Amino acid sequence: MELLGLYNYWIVIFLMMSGFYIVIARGNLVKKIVGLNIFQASVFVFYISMGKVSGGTAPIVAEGVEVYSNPLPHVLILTAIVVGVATTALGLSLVVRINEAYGTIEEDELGIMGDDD
Amino acid sequence: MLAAHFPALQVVLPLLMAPVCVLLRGARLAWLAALAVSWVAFAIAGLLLAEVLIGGPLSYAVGGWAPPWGIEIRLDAVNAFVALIVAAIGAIVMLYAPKSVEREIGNDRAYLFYTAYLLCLAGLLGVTITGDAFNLFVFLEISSLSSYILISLGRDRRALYAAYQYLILGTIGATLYLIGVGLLYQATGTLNLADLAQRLPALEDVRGVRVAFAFLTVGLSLKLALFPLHLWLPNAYTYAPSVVTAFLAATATKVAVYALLRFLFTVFGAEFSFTVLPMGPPLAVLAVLAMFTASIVAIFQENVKRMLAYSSIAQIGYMVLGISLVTVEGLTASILHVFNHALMKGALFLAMGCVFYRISSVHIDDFAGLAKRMPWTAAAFVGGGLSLIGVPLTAGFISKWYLVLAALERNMWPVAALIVISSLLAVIYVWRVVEQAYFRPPPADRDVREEAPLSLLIPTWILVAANVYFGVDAGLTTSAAGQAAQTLLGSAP
Amino acid sequence: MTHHLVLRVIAKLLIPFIMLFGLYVQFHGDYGPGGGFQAGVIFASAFILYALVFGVDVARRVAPDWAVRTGIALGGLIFGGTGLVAILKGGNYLDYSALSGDPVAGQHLGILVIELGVGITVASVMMAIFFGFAGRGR
Amino acid sequence: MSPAEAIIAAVLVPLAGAVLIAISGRWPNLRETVTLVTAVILFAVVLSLVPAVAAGARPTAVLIQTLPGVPLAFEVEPLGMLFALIASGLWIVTSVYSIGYMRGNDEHNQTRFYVCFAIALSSTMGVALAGNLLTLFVFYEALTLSTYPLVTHHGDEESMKAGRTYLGILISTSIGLLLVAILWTWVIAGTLDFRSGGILSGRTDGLMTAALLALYAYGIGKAALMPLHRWLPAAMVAPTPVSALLHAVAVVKAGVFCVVKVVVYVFGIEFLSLTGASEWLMYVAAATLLIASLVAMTKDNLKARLAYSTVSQLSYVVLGAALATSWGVIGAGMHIAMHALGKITLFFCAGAIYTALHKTEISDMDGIGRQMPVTLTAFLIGALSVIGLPPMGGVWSKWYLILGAVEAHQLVFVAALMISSLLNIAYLLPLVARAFFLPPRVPIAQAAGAAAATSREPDRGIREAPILCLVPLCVTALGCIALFFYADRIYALLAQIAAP
Repeated sequence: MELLGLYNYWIVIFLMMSGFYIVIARGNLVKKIVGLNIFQASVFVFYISMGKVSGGTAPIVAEGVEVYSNPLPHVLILTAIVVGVATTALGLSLVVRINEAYGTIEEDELGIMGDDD
Repeated sequence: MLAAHFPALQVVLPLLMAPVCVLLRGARLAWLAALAVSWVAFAIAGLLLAEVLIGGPLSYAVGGWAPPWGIEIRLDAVNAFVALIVAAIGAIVMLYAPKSVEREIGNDRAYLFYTAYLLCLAGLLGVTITGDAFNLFVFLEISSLSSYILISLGRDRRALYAAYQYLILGTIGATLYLIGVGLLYQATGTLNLADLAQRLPALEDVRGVRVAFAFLTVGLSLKLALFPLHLWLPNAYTYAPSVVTAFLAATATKVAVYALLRFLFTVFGAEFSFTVLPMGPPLAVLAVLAMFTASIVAIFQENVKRMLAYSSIAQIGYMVLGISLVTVEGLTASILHVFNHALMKGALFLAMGCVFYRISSVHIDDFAGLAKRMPWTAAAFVGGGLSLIGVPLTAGFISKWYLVLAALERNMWPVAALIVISSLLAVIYVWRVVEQAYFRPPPADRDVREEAPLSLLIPTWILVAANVYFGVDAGLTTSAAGQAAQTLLGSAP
Repeated sequence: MTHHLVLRVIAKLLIPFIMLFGLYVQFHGDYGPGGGFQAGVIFASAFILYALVFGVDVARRVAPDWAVRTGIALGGLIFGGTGLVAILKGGNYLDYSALSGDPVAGQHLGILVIELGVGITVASVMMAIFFGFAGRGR
Repeated sequence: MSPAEAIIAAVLVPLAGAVLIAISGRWPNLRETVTLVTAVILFAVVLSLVPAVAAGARPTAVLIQTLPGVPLAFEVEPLGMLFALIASGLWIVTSVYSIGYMRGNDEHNQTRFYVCFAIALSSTMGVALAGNLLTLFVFYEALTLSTYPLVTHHGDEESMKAGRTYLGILISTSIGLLLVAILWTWVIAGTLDFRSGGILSGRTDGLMTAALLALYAYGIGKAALMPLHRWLPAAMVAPTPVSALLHAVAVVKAGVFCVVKVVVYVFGIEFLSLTGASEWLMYVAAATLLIASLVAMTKDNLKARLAYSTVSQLSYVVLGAALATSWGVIGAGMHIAMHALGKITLFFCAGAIYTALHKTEISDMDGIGRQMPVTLTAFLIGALSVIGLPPMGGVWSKWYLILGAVEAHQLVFVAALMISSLLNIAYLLPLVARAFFLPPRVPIAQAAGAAAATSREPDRGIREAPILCLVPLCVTALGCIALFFYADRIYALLAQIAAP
């Protein structure tokens, strides 16, 4: 039962591995970025679940509440999300430019077009 | 009064100047702003290093929140030294930038280049001086994101694909790092590096800590392009604009090496990293593999920039090898090589930029007769190349000297032999270019003198001169690196 | 786009409220859930909605390129500048307590200004990204 | 000028000369004047050091503090003094000669030639006067690099290939072996300074000593021990003045000089003979000197023959050092001087023959003695000196080498030295005999032609090389004779380091 009790880790690991798999196995550049997003999201989930304190409430000062969840991981992950968004945006814009320059976003086709210098 | 805030200002000024560059729009104005701020950062870095070497570590609480709660900027001999390298290269490359950027990027987009450049500089400096594990991640991503942009500015369409590949691998590396930090936070409840270092020894056997160690090492190794995680590097360096290649090659991987050093030695402690978990042998093996495979691949490259990129991977092998020895000498060698390699690769890639400026190619066949057409550029390449080989009286010799010495002191004979043999491979690939430049006649239609403009030559030669200076008078660098190594191993006075 | 009458009317109705909500989230950030990041995205979404319904060209006239770019830079400058002001007032970098005579008031002031900078930047960046992608390939 | 200043000046004067030569490159006369003046000044500077050293002093100078504990420093001791004297003295002669040669053959890139020459001399001075192993290594490498453009001077495919061999062997041995040896020494001894008696003395066991000696002997690739001698014949493609510098004075002598110096000051003679660690080196050296002599006999190209002769003669020096006896070391040191003068004479003659008659193959040289009597006489003198016959200087060095072998109770090497001397005769004297006693060979095509008689007519008269080539080779030939009579001076100098 203990194994299932840590279900958040199972989710994190599942997401992480699927994301990682997509990044590696997919030849489509956009799909790779989607995979990367899933990969990062797993880390976000990991941080957020880490900050949870059993029985604690949202970390906003309120009357009659003693136990709060740890807000720090949430703050951290907010930053990480922003970084993730920036990465995604940059990655996608690169894909757009690649598509304009090569006319394709399939990795194997890009490889063939490796022009010699 | 301002002097007390130097640790923060060093990062903040470039960071703030970046949006100013966006507002300025004009290529000239943006350049002036970037130039000014990069030199200020350089000056600050110099002052800080002097202060740290004399007065011991400095701590600066950002936002007035005392560590370990707030973000701390913490400078000791190690990162003050690395910061100085980064700032120095950043400043010198900025001198070089305007002409090269005009040629390779175009003046209409130049201000964006300067913005990204300053962000990258700020990010790298931030990684170096921060004392907070998560803050390090943020700065790492600032520098990485801006370097993806910088690389994609290359003229060749392959620059885009190279930037994309780097983005994917870089992000994976950073995310792995983030997981590691998360696990550490879970185990210790702190993000402050010094605080972590205090709490971790008691938690040696916690599985989470070990997993964190694995994630952190792999993540950072990706960033520093340790063999076999180097796949992003050759393309990125080859197709990026010359200025960018020079800057990144001289700084980005060095900063990642620093981060690895920091985690292996300060945070986890040499005891944990190398005794409890035997990291030494695997690191040494990978380092040696990097030295050889990358050098051999470099020999067969037709594109000189790509050749130098592979050489960078090999050189990173030297740094990691020094780390894997876990002695003061080994670390001194590593840190020295971080510094010296920045100088030599900076000089070489700037020389590449000069070549590209005139010839619009860095293919080895187009180097024929370069010595006649661009004597100063060719001579600069020779200077940097000799340093790369490790010829005496150049900076490269000093770091090789210490590295071999460190290997000998641990009685690691085969390793010492491998180091010298691999540096002989450098002779081959450097000499291919030198021979082409000096002993082949230039193509008949280009047999004229067409030296690169002075604004490109002067910064290149500053770095070449630095290579020679720090090869002849190594007292300054060796003592700083030695002190840094002692700090890392915790035997500092 | 003329035939999407319902969409256009509703969008016109909604956009002011989205903006208002954005402002609320922005300035309520130091007491409740909210802050510059969220507010910026909400604010930008108003523009994006406008662009979706009325066309990118029209939206660009409302939020021209230079304005978006300036917004990005300005937000960053507000954030960093606050930190510098703190230094000038004798505190550490980003030490809001030094902004005002009273540390608590200083903290409030600081976080508000900073979040404003964040909000402006985030909103501008979101718009820039949207316009960047939407403006491509035409 | 104080001794310390003189030492620094010895290194810097040629460098300054190089700069001036580069500046004055546009005006050939000025450029060559600068070269000559520099050479003379250098010789004067080196000469000024002699009295002090002869009196037993060891002047020192520190150039710069490079690494903690290992500065770039100089210390003049007798061996280095001797080497510096020879190199700087012969530079004057070689300069005169190269002016004649380069002009006579109308070579290209003459400025680069003279600049590199001057830098090479500066490096040689550094090697000769080095006060520790690091300094030695630094200048050793500088010498390799500065002579590379000289070797590849012609710039064609052949010289490029030779240049690659040259640089490849010299750089890879020096970085791959010598540097390791130096670092190992540093780890063991904690110092790199040269000290009489040896810094390694008593700190290593027999096997380790032998291994270190191997690293040094092969690391100093310039000593051309087989099988690492390939660079030397390859470097033959260089113009003859370079060959003279390379194969008679600066480069090869720097190599064997380093070997002797390492034996004397790093290992220590007593220590080596005590451990017997150098015995293998004696055999290698003996084998090299015999095999190279045999190879030399098979070469028809005069310069190639001389090159293999050099390989052989270098091993005399190495053998002398490896014997690790005081006579052996004196013989080795003396052979550096004797062979330098003898071999440079021979190379000058080869260059003179090429300049005057454009002949490079020995089989073409029948009867040229009638056209170039002075040159061939000088050649004979040089050859006799190299062979080691009186009244030439070469006799003394062989004498002491044999004494050394006897002292070490290694009679087999006495035999080796004797046989080698016979081989020397066999490969050097036939040329002189052909030149003087055989009638000029008439090319077949020419003989068949009807106008053969008239076209051969000009060959009858004296056709010596330009005077600027001729004078130097006479000077060095006379030097060979002079050394026979003044060998006691050299002996007195060398006896300081290895008093029998």
